[in-house]
Amino acid sequence: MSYKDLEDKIDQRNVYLRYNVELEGPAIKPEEDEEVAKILPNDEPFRSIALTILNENRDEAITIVKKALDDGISPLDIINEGLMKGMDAVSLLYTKGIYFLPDLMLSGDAMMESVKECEAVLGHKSDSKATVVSFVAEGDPHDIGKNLILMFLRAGGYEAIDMGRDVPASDVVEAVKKYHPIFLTGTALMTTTMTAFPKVVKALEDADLEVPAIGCGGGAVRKDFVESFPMSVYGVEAYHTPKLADAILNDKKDWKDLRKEYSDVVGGFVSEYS
Amino acid sequence: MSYKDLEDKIDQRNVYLRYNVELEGPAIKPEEDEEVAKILPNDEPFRSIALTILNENRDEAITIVKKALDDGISPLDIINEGLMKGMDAVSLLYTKGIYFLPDLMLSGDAMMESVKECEAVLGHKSDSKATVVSFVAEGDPHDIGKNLILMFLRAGGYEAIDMGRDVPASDVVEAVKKYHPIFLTGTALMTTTMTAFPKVVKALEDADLEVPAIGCGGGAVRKDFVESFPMSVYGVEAYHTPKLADAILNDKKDWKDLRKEYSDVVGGFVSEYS
Amino acid sequence: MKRFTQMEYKDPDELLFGHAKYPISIGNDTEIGAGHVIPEINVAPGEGTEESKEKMVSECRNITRSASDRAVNIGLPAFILEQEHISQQTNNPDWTAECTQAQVEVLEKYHDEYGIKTGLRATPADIRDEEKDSGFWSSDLFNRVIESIEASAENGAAIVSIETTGGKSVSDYGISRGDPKAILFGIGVLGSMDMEYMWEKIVPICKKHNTIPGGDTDCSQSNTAMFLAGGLLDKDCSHTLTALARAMGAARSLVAVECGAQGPLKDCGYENPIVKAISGVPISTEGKNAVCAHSDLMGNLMASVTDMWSNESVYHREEMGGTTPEVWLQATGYEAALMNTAIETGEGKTLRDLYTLTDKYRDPQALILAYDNAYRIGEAIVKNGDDPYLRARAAAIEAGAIINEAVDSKKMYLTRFERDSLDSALKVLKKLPTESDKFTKDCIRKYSRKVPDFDPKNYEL
Amino acid sequence: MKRFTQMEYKDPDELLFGHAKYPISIGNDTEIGAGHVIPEINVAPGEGTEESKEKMVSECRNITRSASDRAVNIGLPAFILEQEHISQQTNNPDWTAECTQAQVEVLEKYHDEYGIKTGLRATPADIRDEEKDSGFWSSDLFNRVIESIEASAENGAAIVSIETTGGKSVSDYGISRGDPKAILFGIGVLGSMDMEYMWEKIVPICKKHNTIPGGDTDCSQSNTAMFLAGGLLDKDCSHTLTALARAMGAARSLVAVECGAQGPLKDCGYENPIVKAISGVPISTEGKNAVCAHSDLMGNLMASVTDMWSNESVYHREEMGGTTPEVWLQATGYEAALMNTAIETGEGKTLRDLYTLTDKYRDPQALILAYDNAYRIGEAIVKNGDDPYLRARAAAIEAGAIINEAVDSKKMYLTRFERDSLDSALKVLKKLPTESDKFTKDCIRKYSRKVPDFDPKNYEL
Ligand code: B12
Ligand code: B12
Repeated sequence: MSYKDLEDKIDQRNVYLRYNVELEGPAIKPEEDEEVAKILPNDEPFRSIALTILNENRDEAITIVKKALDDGISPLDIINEGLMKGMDAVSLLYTKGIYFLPDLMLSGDAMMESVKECEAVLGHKSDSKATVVSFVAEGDPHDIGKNLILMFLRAGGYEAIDMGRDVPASDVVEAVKKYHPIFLTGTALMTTTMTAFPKVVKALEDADLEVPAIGCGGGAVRKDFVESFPMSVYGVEAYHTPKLADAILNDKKDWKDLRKEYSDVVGGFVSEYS
Repeated sequence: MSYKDLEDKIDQRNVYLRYNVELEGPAIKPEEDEEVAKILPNDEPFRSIALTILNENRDEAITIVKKALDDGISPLDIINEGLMKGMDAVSLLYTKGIYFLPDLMLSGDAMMESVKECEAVLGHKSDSKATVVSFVAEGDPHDIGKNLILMFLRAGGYEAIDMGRDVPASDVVEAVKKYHPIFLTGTALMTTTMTAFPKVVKALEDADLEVPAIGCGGGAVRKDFVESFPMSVYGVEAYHTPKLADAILNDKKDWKDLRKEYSDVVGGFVSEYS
Repeated sequence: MKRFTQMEYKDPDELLFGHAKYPISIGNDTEIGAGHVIPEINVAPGEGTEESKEKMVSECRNITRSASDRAVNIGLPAFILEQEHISQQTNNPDWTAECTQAQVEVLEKYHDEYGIKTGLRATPADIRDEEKDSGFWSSDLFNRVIESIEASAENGAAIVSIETTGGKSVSDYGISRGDPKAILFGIGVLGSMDMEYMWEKIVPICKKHNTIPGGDTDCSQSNTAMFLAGGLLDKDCSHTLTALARAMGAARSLVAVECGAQGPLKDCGYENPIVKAISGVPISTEGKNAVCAHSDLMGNLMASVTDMWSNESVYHREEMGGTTPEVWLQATGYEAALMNTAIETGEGKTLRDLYTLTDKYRDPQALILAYDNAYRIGEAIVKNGDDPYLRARAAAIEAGAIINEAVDSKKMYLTRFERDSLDSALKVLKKLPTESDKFTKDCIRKYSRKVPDFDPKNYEL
Repeated sequence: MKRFTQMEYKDPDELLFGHAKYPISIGNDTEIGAGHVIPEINVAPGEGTEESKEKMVSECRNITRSASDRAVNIGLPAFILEQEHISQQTNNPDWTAECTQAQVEVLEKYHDEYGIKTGLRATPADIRDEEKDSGFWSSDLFNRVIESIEASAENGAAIVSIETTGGKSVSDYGISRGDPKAILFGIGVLGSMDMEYMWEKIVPICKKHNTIPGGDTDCSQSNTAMFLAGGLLDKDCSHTLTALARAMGAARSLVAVECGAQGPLKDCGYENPIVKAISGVPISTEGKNAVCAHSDLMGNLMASVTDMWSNESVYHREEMGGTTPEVWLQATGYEAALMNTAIETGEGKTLRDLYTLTDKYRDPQALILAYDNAYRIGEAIVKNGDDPYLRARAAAIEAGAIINEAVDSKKMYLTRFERDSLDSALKVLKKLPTESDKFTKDCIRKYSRKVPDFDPKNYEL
């Protein structure tokens, strides 16, 4: 029988389902989501500013922020009451599966550039929650995971230091000395580069340094491997990073806690094995 | 098209080959194999005795052995110059892929029963090379691997103690105390029973006991797991067991050596990973 | 108990994957053998999880969640999770209860949330021991097995199976010595008796809890032979003798169905195509997507007439592509999808034939399971349907004839070892008595002596 | 260099697994694309083996021995071993030389002993780094890559491949932001330029050593999109945009062939069906037997027109069924056996269609790679064959049209996110300039600023 004839005979639903299509709820405007509504500020200009972030509109964001600054609104208030609230809403929608990565990236770009405008007026960098250092393991060129992590961290209010890819353990040690991060993230996509993680731990120990946790993740990295050395926690999804950092910052969790409480901390399903 | 029509169209060799058939050499009588010829004794009655073993002929073996004993031939000579030579030849043919397991089992049965006849005259058990203790891990009912091991050990001239299946670590310790084996073999077929091996090691250590090596093998057992605790060596094929025991007995190898030299010791291909 | 004395299928060509004469329905909108093939995933609990009930429950839950998550992420319409219990679970029926509950809960959640069709097959371990426990049919261990079966059924398992081990000590002896008589006694007589004893107990329990009695497998016997037979260059067991053992295994596994098991028969029963041809119950099989668990020489052929497609078992750990419940469900799920496409397009029989012909002559073991030959063996069985011994013997003799015909027509090639062991086995089998009692008595005498673990009292003999 | 401006295949229906218009012969009696499908096995070296040359050589040898041993034990007539080199191997061309030698030696031994057809594909790593090494096209790292390619060819690799990374920084930016223009610039312009530069160097080296220049893949770009796209419930990258990126990837991977690469193209190039339709070279693909490495939504479809069937990659360790080189070669080998049976019986096209239809509408990414649609995208490419930019753009637009038609005919269903991102991408793509220079200048301006790693000088722009 011809290809076309065969094709016409199939009831697709007996072979596969597109659960993403099946489950889609009705379209709503992002700002109409109940939880988002709770996050968004009600007062102007903060509400408008937050909405430009929510709408991923970089140019508009900069324009409104500049105007607000001209109007004498406090740059710190613009950041905290406007821009960050918008970003919080974006993160929430991502977690709920309504927004997607590009939304996050574009909102993040809009936010970061708007923050820069505020900082110009402020005369110095605005406060971040804390500092996190991110690197890709020595010998490894795969860096997209790490780049996502940087974005999620920044969107989450952290100062995220990008050490790039193929980073020697000694450079990581230097960065820890310099930035005193509350969290380190390492990404390795290969069996033969994930071995850099225990080397980093060793180098930190040798230098008498400690961080609350090193999140180790990436393509070929396995949980059993990561848990075979100390100071580390296995990282699954890039968007988990700010949640892990929050747990360290707010709840004083360390790597031992995070290993045990990972799925609670990130608040989602994580495939587990022992 | 119908099944039969389809079938007739296939050139099998484009789909699969039967390398076992492809590679088969011409049929020869076992005793004509060059290497076997070197092993077999030339003098009677030893040659006839060895041949009955080689021919897996239990009844005939017992008859000839009895007759030789009646004729006043030394029972030890019958064992060492006749029966064991036959068995050596059988093992050789197995290793070369000419004999198969049932040959080995039947020759082994013939040999063991003939040995018993000799021992009856001798008035005590004949000397074995040394003692090996074999067990199946606690909680595990799979015992065929262990049974093969017993047979290979006995065919190889060892006293093999069969502890059966589902054996608690404490019983293994008692057996070590009692028999002073040069080698222990443990078999586990399940992920959740191979954990008995490190427990046995721990129990031995606690009792201040040591064996040169514990061969740990069986279906679900992995080399990486076995090498995660001391005293152990990963066992691959049952017929490797007497070769490992030989290496311990003759070359004073211990578990550390055996791990490194496994494939040399057993003299065959062993799939390796690190 | 009604023995099968005729074939439920009237023509081998009616056999097709996804279609069973007597399909079953297991709730959650899920039917098996009703027109589509369903993937089955089975993951062995990781080392150390046997240490406590809590660990085991959590392990079972995690396996279920991972599998379910991947299933919806790749769009599978249906899947079955099998959990093969380890001895600790069966030894402690409360473990069975809680593990089953945890797994069923997760599956229901996914069913509710996504509409995915799913269900649990629980397989308690046969922890009875011929060596240790003189009461093979009534003893503490026996009771534990029965309680665990009840705990599985009671706590929501959709299907309950078990791999009974009756006759194993004798068949083990026979397999390792190439002794066809011992194999026949172990499988055809002792195995069948034990299966009957067990399934007469299991079926009512399942019925009581509205659970499907799934059926058994000759794993403990024919699979032992298959594993010893190994690959082409292995030298432990002749592949022809193994084929005969497999044929006998069909006569044995049929007993569970005769006692009321409804299928899907256990995945590891490579004899299932024969049992399906006879009885019409749905079956699960495994082959090329069970390479994680073992190597066989009929990886495609085993899909030809199956209703569920399984990975047999895999370590619970992480692959680059995800954890093993995810990865291996995807493997079996994608193969099932291919079969379902073939069914949908009306090309099911073509694909069935391709699966079959890929392996049919690869090895004698494959040959006798090709659906036409499986059917022939089925016929030999039902012709002697009333007598478990005679039908197992007939199955083996028919399998031998099938191999010989293929050799004569130059489609099958044998090594000398395979040739010789087939000839001598057929000679032995053909000479055996035609009365079951006589055979049994003879074997009791012979094997009580030769096989230390074998105690006729265990079988009330 | 001759650009493809017409299709080598005249009708999509001519496309079939195991058959390439221009088959190749690699020695050891082995031909690829000459009427049968050959399994390909690829195993990643274990952790720690990167520590010394000795360890790596031994690791490579062990992988080869295990695979070869299983191949003969299950009766495979042929297989290809691929070794993807890690950075240490390419950084030290003497490692490449010795590893290659060790692997070739084992393969030859098995060929001699058993007659099995076999050969090695060596894939040195593209260790050039846009960020670190300003000389992307001439520098120490660049030289090391070229030396390693020569070392592979010189030491007996039958096939040499590489996964070039040109344009990656810009396409990464585009993929994570849903920016179709950046993706097109990264893949269609920069990627194509880099591939041309590299393959103009690689092909003569291979010729010199009588090695087959195997070809490249758009792994660094379209596969990144595919991995971010993930499963149905993932939320990182739109599956429609990913489909467009894949179509562009075909225009890019074609460049290696235009420079003289003869195939089999690299397994991870999911765009290969398109490249085969255009150029007639044999291809390797991966899908349902690469679940060990990653999850895709087209696991069967990818087999439809392939010439080698790969597992992509797996950890080197032990399964219950053996070590991973054994287990996964068996998996790909058994699937290849099914395809070869279909070919032998004249049912190749039926199986091809079943493979295709199993996944065709499962996801937009699958849809555009179904062989009929792949062919259409091929036509869009050759119509603009002379201009790498325009042809990549045309490929994407055609892919979009294919998706829209399927949606219109109610065979393909999209989520809102997929729908919106497709609409907006097509709008952007259609509006782009029709002159390559203009587009390039515009992009250089825009992305030099936005993408820190991107330096036009790397491409002599
Ligand atoms: C795209 C890709 C490439 C691109 C990289 C492009 C880039 N910009 O990074 C290119 C072409 C360069 C490439 C090259 C190679 N690659 Co590559 N590549 C891939 C591929 C297909 C996708 C990787 C990817 O981008 N994924 C998406 C990102 C987002 O995922 P991710 O980084 O893992 O991050 C996610 C999580 O892990 C997590 N995460 C990561 N880190 C952390 C940390 C924390 C704290 C947390 C919470 C989370 C977290 O967050 C992300 C999800 O949200 C993978 C396949 C795979 N299965 O991963 C192979 C893969 C990584 N590559 C592989 C190989 C072998 C290579 C090569 C060596 C091949 C060769 N010989 O040419 C070369 C490397 C050469 C060299 N220089 O050494 C193998 C590695 C095998 C192994 N076990 O070692 C893989 C696994 C493919 C395979 N299965 O064979 N590759
Ligand atoms: C036959 C079989 C059974 C039979 C056992 C019969 C018997 N007499 O032993 C029966 C039916 C009883 C059985 C039961 C079960 N089984 Co079972 N069984 C198998 C099977 C199919 C074959 C085992 C076998 O006999 N192989 C042949 C022998 C010779 O191999 P071997 O023992 O491994 O020995 C070889 C080597 O390992 C080596 N060797 C072994 N030890 C040593 C030591 C040294 C020093 C050396 C050098 C070599 C060496 O020598 C031999 C080769 O020459 C395996 C599959 C498999 N892949 O192994 C599953 C398998 C072992 N069973 C399994 C399971 C789950 C079970 C059950 C729990 C299932 C259930 N729920 O009912 C029950 C156990 C119930 C209980 N009481 O706990 C799983 C284990 C999974 C896991 N990772 O934990 C397996 C792996 C199947 C699978 N893939 O799912 N099983």
